[in-house]
Amino acid sequence: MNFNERILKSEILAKNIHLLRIKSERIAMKASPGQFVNVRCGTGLDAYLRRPVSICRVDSEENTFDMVFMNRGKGTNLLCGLYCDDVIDVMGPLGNGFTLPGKNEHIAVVGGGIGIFPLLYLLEKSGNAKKSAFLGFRTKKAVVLKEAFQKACDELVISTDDGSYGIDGLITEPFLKWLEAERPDRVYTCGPLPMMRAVALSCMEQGIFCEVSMEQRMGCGIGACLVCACKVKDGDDFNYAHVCKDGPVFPAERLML
Amino acid sequence: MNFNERILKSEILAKNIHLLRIKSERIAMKASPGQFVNVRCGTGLDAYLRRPVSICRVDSEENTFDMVFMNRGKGTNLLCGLYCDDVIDVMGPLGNGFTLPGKNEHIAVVGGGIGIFPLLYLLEKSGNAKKSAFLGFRTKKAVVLKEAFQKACDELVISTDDGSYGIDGLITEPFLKWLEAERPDRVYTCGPLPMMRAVALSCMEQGIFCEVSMEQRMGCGIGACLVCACKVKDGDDFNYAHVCKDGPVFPAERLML
Amino acid sequence: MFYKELKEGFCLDLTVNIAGLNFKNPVIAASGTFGFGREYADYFDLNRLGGISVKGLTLEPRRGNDPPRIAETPGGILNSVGLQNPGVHAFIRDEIPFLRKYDLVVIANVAGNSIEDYCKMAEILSDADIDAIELNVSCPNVKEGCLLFGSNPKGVLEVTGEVRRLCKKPLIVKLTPNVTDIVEIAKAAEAAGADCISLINTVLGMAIDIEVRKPVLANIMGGLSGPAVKPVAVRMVYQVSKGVRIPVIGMGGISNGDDAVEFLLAGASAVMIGTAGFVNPGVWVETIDGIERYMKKHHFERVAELTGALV
Amino acid sequence: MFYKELKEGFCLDLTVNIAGLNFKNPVIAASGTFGFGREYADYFDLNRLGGISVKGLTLEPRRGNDPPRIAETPGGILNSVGLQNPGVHAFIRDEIPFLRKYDLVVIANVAGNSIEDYCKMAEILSDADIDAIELNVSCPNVKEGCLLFGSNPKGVLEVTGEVRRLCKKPLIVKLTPNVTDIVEIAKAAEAAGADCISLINTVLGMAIDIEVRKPVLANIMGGLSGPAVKPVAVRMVYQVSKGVRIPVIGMGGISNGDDAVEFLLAGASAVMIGTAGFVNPGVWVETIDGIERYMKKHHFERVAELTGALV
Ligand SMILES: Cc1cc2nc3c(=O)[nH]c(=O)nc-3n(C[C@H](O)[C@H](O)[C@H](O)COP(=O)(O)OP(=O)(O)OC[C@H]3O[C@@H](n4cnc5c(N)ncnc54)[C@H](O)[C@@H]3O)c2cc1C
Ligand SMILES: Cc1cc2nc3c(=O)[nH]c(=O)nc-3n(C[C@H](O)[C@H](O)[C@H](O)COP(=O)(O)OP(=O)(O)OC[C@H]3O[C@@H](n4cnc5c(N)ncnc54)[C@H](O)[C@@H]3O)c2cc1C
Ligand SMILES: Cc1cc2nc3c(=O)[nH]c(=O)nc-3n(C[C@H](O)[C@H](O)[C@H](O)COP(=O)(O)O)c2cc1C
Ligand SMILES: Cc1cc2nc3c(=O)[nH]c(=O)nc-3n(C[C@H](O)[C@H](O)[C@H](O)COP(=O)(O)O)c2cc1C
Ligand code: FES
Ligand code: FES
Repeated sequence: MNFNERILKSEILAKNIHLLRIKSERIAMKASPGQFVNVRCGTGLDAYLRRPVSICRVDSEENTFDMVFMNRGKGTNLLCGLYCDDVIDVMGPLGNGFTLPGKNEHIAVVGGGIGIFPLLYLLEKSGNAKKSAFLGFRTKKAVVLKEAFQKACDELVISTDDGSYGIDGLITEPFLKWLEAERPDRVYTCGPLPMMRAVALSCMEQGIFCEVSMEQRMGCGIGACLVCACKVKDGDDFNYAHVCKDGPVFPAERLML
Repeated sequence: MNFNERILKSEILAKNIHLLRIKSERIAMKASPGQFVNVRCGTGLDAYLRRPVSICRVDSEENTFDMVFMNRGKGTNLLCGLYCDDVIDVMGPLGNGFTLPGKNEHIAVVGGGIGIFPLLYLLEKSGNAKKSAFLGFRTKKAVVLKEAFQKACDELVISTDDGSYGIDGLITEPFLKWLEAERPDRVYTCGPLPMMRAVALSCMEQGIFCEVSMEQRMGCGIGACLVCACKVKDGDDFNYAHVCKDGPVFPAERLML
Repeated sequence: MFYKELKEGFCLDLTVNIAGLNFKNPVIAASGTFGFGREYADYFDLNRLGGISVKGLTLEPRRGNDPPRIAETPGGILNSVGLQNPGVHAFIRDEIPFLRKYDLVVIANVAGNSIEDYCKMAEILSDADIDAIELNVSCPNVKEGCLLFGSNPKGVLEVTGEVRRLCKKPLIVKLTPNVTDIVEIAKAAEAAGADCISLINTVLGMAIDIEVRKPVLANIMGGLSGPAVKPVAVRMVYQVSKGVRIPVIGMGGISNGDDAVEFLLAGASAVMIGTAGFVNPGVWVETIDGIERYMKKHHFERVAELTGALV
Repeated sequence: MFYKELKEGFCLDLTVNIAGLNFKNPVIAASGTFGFGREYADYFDLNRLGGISVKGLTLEPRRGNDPPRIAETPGGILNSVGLQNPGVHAFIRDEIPFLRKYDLVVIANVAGNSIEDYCKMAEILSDADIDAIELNVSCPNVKEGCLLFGSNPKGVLEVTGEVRRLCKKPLIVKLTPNVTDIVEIAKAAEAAGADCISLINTVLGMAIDIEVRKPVLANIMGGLSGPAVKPVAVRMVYQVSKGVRIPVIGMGGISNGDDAVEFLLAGASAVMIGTAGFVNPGVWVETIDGIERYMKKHHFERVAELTGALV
């Protein structure tokens, strides 16, 4: 089985944040926002398992897709050594993505850290909806893809934890105020769990459609090994769904947040 | 601890036979013929142990040494991916080498397959001895370093197992005939065990000085782990010496051949 | 020379017969790594497989352990799924019809909290359209039963014996490597009427995330599988296949045809592959092809001749 | 927050005290991988080490097993040295004077074929200039004794008890991982008077060279060590350190400071490192430095505070 594809672009967006543009008809033709690819890092035992990385955008004319990842361990570190024209082994597209908004709906995406990447793809595929984006970063130097987001939405709000850029503090603060004022049709969120929890709970309180993109350590990435468990409601009880197959995107109401 | 050195030349001598020229004052200054280096292949778990490879020649003006290896497994395969200016992790020089001949002595080296490489270095360091070399290869296409050997000795005899080049058959045949006729002062041999056995036994019968370079799977390469055992005589009994530290070169009389 | 004469019109026979079951080749998907086959069916033709051992079944549905359930370790993984499964009834209703569309041996892997559990499942599955039962007395990831039975000869003797009396299907007993004397345990299974031994299940292990100073797995410990355990698995297959007369199915870290051949030579009649499929979904098919290549190169006509064929 | 306040003039204390022995840091060279220290002395200053456990000693000299004695496996190695050593007397005569030139804890690792062997060596070594005795009841590579004692609580109780009565040095008992219940065995050692448990010795394994259809090791089976076994070792250190009150020295696959910290957090008071040194002779020193870095980052002043410090 061959999931090898060619890299067309390898770019460092910020310290430890890398973008790879990959030629892949297979993925570009079938992908939808919120889906991910499962990436082999190297070919040996050093980072044995594949790493899940979201699809950050797709160019369906060129049959390419972008993925952006943070270098934070053995596997992603190996990916940092890949350059233009190198080959990369990417399974995908995998998982269930976001529900795309209807025409002229008003949507908001709320992302933090590495959670912002699938949201760019969602905005770019959301046609003529009215789009607001709320993005939280650690610090000014970690702010990436600002222009791309700016282009892809009608309103962009950025915050940094240390106040070095945009609004000072967590992105949930400006978002929650905005949410109550604007009451959008749909909210999508991806990022740190506390952020997603705050967003999802507020949306649910206010009866606003909300989808959450979850993270979990994975084995197979396709639903066969059942390791990527995610607690979901099951009547009065709970059960485990699987992030790789049932998710990564779940309706907020399904989750135990 | 840092054994990293820079590669100055990476060359394919024949199918699956690679030469690396490595800049290393440490090794070039201290090496003597018959010694080896212990090479890290890659940096990860895929070929975890170092691989022992003989020093094939040293250029003490340039502070470089050459090693020539056959690609025949996981580790050596990783070495095949190294090019000029890459870095390689080489411990050494290790082990006990050959006893260099005295002035004007007559010596012969008998090598087969990958065993020929340390013999080139020996010839080149044997000054004004009279030097004969007997080299056995599998087939014509596997013949490497012919010119270098030609330069380094006074008489070069080559055989191939399939008769496609030089003498047809094993190199021991012409050598043993020659041995009886010429009675050299010293014989050195490295290669397949049956070849070395034949050479050593004949030399011992005829009372000719003979040194044999042994192979064994290694762990530490420096004498600490005791895995690279080699049977040696111990009175009427035997004991285990260690190829990496006591060898790889042993006097024929010490071995149980 | 141990090569046999290469015949003209030489044709490879990959079939193996184990406990009366005909496998078209000796490569089987390992339990718990392959679900009920649906997911990998998108990646290759399941008809290529010799067989499949389905996700470990329990009498009642189980939701399994808290996440994280997986940790990467050097050359392997730890898992602590904890037997999440829909229960034996849902399996029969929802999964067997799907699996039966394919030409492969279907093995039901079962785990219980008690001997009664095992017996009930054996009875139920005896009347179901499956080919064999694999008694999982070796899962390290559940609190009660299971591994307890598998850790000593008495437990294995008892549970195997009781199940044997009710079970109308060929009975495979799957052993845990977390024991002092694997042969003694395999012999107990044989004595109690097992038709076949499969091994190894995962090796109990643990990993700690030093940044947060917590075990990586929510369940603290988990089962080690993948390439790292291969030497342990080969050793146990070698020991057990010398110690019992029933056939052995070997597994643990197999990643390609060469690894599979290593297990066959060690004494296995067939192999199972799990973890390596996470990294390379082509591993099962490539392993079959790799065994074929080895047979051609070394002039074996029948894969069954490889079993225990050390020189 | 589990960080402690960073003090001014903050200074790291790497010393550990185990059974009355003062180690200047918790990194010890593992038995059998470091000879008697001479070889690695060419590569780094042995004074950096917390201690050294010397090559396993027997009463009489032993020449060890036939080669090949080593096989590479995924992420690890198998060895079957078979306790080649010059015997306890030659050790005392030839090696102790060399080792005593360095400021480190010298541990004599001993293995016997019988309880008498162990006792004799304990007596002899009690009068020698060493700091502690490590009872190797866990070597998988010799035919008699050794592993036999270590595989069941009764054996460990007996040999430890007998040795304890004669032994005037702190007594470390080194356990084999090839058992069903490691805690039960550790408890036996504790009950019999061990001052410390060290683990794990190697995991019994096997590798086959499929081209020649023979085991790679002349001895057929061997002991697995290196990164591949780390999760098994961490698990056992965790279990044992919870099960006994005496200190635990952990080992198995440690390759750097982070790995060492993993063992300390699991419950070890010190660590030993072996196999990784074959690949990187700097591993012992780098591990000490790595532990220091971790302590600085996570604001630990004393390395002893890391022991069992899971949150
Ligand atoms: C559906 C999904 C989409 C993701 N999209 C992105 C993305 O677009 N960009 C990005 O930078 N990161 C993304 N992540 C997180 C990314 O998978 C981890 O950062 C990455 O696996 C860490 O690998 P490593 O080799 O750097 O770390 P290591 O510490 O070496 O990883 C060890 C093991 O833990 C797993 N692991 C560690 N952290 C995580 C995590 N946060 N989530 C899941 N598994 C983890 C690894 O996959 C590996 O199996 C996504 C995760 C999921 C589940
Ligand atoms: C002192 C000495 C000098 C050598 N000099 C040379 C040389 O100049 N050129 C050359 O091509 N080869 C030389 N060899 C042989 C070389 O070490 C092996 O071919 C090489 O280790 C094989 O590694 P691999 O990764 O290709 O094979 P793998 O099969 O992946 O190796 C697996 C393990 O077995 C060991 N191993 C396999 N074959 C041998 C062998 N024949 N000898 C020792 N260990 C082995 C490897 O080192 C490794 O630990 C020498 C060996 C020794 C002992
Ligand atoms: C995620 C996962 C789940 C598993 N679940 C089961 C199971 O339900 N029943 C069982 O008998 N073995 C189970 N196993 C063990 C495997 O079937 C197999 O014995 C083990 O993983 C060794 O083979 P491998 O290295 O090829 O994976 C599981 C293994 C993994 C990795
Ligand atoms: C080549 C070799 C020889 C060994 N010899 C001994 C020994 O003589 N006595 C002993 O107690 N352990 C011996 N061991 C086991 C180690 O001390 C250690 O317990 C084991 O290798 C795990 O640690 P590691 O993974 O860091 O090597 C030996 C290990 C190796 C690899
Ligand atoms: S990763 Fe295997 S089921 Fe999700
Ligand atoms: S390889 Fe360690 S002693 Fe020779």
